[in-house]
Amino acid sequence: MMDLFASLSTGTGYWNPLAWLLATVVAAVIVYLIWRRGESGYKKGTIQTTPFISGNPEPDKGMVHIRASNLYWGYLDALKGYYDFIVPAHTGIVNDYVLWYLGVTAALIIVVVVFV
Amino acid sequence: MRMSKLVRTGADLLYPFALIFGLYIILHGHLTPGGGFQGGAVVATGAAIVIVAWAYEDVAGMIRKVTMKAQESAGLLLFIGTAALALGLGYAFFTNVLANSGSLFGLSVPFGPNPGELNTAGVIPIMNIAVGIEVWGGLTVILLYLLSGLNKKEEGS
Amino acid sequence: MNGFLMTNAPALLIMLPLIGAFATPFIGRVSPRVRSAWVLLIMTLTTLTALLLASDVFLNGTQIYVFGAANPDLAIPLDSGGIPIRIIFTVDAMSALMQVIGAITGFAVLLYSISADRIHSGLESFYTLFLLMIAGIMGMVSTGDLFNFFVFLEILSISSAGLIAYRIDGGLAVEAALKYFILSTIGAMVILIGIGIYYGEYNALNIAMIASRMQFTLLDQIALVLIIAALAMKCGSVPMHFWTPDAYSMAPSSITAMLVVASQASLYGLFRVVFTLYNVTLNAMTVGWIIIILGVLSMVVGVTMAIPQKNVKRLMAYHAISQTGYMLLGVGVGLAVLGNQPLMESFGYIAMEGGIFHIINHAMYKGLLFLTAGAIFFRIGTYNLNKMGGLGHSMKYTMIFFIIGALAIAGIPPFNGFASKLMIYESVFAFNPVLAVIAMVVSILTLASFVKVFHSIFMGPKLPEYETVQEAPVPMLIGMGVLAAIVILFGLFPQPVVDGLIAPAAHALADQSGYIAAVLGGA
Amino acid sequence: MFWNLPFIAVATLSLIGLATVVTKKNLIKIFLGINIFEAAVNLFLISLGYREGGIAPIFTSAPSTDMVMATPQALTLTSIVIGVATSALLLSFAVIIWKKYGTIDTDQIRRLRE
Repeated sequence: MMDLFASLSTGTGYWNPLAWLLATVVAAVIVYLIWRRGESGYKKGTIQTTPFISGNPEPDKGMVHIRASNLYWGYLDALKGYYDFIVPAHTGIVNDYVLWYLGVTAALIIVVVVFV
Repeated sequence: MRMSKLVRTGADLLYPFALIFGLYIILHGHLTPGGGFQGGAVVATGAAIVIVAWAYEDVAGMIRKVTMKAQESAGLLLFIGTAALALGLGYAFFTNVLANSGSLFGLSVPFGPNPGELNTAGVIPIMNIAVGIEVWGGLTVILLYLLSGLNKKEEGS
Repeated sequence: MNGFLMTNAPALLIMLPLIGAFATPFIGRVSPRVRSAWVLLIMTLTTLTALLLASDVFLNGTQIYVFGAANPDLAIPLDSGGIPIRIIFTVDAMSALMQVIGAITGFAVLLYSISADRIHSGLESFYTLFLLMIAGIMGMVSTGDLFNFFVFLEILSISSAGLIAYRIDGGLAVEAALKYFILSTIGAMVILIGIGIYYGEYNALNIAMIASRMQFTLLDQIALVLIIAALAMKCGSVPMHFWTPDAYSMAPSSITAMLVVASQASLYGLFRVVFTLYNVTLNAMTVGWIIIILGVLSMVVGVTMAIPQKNVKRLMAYHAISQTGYMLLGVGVGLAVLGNQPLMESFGYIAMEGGIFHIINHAMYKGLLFLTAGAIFFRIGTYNLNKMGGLGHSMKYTMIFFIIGALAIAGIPPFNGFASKLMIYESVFAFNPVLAVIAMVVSILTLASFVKVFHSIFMGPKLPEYETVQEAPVPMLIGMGVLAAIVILFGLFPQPVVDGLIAPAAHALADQSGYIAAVLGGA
Repeated sequence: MFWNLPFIAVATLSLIGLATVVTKKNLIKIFLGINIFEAAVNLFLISLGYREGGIAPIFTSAPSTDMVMATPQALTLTSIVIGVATSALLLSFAVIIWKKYGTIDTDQIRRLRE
């Protein structure tokens, strides 16, 4: 029977998931200890558990959630040049798809035949 | 969209001949050029002639999709069952168990001057018949589906 | 009985799904319940056969099965002049690994599908095609005959295309299937030209036979490119990936999970051609770098295209492209140093093991992710990320499975994606540090994009429109649970998996003479 | 030169077929292009199987050394059968696309993109 708990050897190093798991458990215990120190006497359904937004009324639930398109706006804006090129390349026209495939095949034939 | 009476009568007359010719090709697949696929295609052509000459609605009651689908599956099951028969008898998958067995289609090939023996192919005729049944059903179903859309707008699928 | 199973396992592996597929239309007439039981029975038997065969192969080495022979072990008929003329299945460790992947994923997907696809009509055809797909995958990964490979590839393509178009969806699914099928038909025909070239040159179709006669002439070079380009297209590597997001996003979710395995079967074909058919006769550096570049392009373009997507399945499909890049990268590095034994020992084998380990990991976690996406669609009826939110309140188990899948794909320990990615990083770093850095950056972007998906689907307050949403049905959860359990197990105990499954597969792939000897006898 | 004629025909037909697929926008024409390409591949296989002076492998009194393995013919037949299935599936896709989109122009069939 092989050793179930062996470390994963990667040629130049090794990694043991169980050691990592142990560290996670220790971290979880510490988190739990900190959490225990918090207020425990709150009651559900009272004003204690409603959101407090500087006294303003709580907005509609649908308004609070940040929708997917609004995430990573900065990232997409920073790489605008790249995305302006790559997104239109996916034209959705099947002729283009076939052309890409045949073009890559042709290019690879040239590469392989030249660099034998 | 029914065609003229001449065409319809011609199609009616041609249909049995297409059927018989196709079945001939299927049944003689192990002896003459052709076989299950070719014969099945010929039979399906007969169906195509009738569907084109008459309207799809006229033919739908005679050549039914459900029957043809069942026929397709039955042909495939017969094919794979014949192949699996060898496993049951202790040979490898697809082994020609009937060849040289002396029974159905399995006569031995005689040597020396002789008039020839036709039924020597073993399971091959059976597989030809299976493929013939399958292609007959399959191609007819395809034709029915493709031609059922003629002259019709928006049909739920 | 046991001996019968052992001997005939490779044939049973395609016979069972085929019989199941062709009998399904008849059995479906009885009642839907009987049909589900029948399909499940067939799939269970197939899975058990695959596991049995795999254990046999890993214990006793390569198995061959000769179709139509009196004795399934008789590869070369006595009167054929030393040429294996029959169709031969050659199941070595790599094939066995792929069979296990196909069988386990197929089984989990079927459990899920019986519950999820209940609402559709025409389920007889659905399960017929599903089982044909299983037969196609099994045949592709076990066959030792090139033309047979083409036939199973076409079976797989046709059944996949039918299944992609299954939910017509206002024509969108048909559009996706059409694009997939036009490309894959042309690809398959191009592969057939390559096979024809081999036949014309070497008068053989058997992989082992061609490999033993391989010269690497000009025609062989052209055939090599024709085949690897077509198979790279089929496994969705950039810049031939365009069909992938369309097909993956429009297919029913259960089928998408199977399409992942189907594209990995093409990947297997690519590796088989490069390593077994050519091995050291080709210019390993050039072809290795071609595969590496395809892999790097797939990784980068896949992940960057994934980030702005709004359809959750499209996003995951781009991630599938990106993860395929890792496999191509790992195995490409192994190929680039093939023939150089010291380098092979120091990092080549590890890179190949990482790439191959990533194949099985990817099938598991990507299958899991697609199934969670399908479960969410099953309950709320949309894939649009902009319309989702707050589902963590009502679909807790689905959320947990999603987290497991997302962390695994992003390479976070202790899930399986980390183990294979670590192997790829470290071995690729030894080969070329730049590639390793790119791989890590792609991994970070993957995590970023899944954080976005997780936030949009599950986080936030319970939205009013999803007030009545319930947890996914239990059979769907079981299907996801099977895959999630494997993800965690492989992550916690990576080394036994690598020792037991992956390393034999990698060595079997690199060992051309062993493959030839298994079929032709002698070395 | 003369014996290369089939292969020249194969190359020409392949190019015609692929050019049709790439340049034509009509789905039916694209399918015809695919069919032409398939025909080219089938012609390629069948020309590979030609051996000068060979005879069909049928049980006769002919010398068995001159008999030719029928493998390329079997491959071609299989390939034709697959081609029929392929064409049927593609055409049925075109029928549904026509019903749902009202067009078979590939420039219009691009609701899935990006």
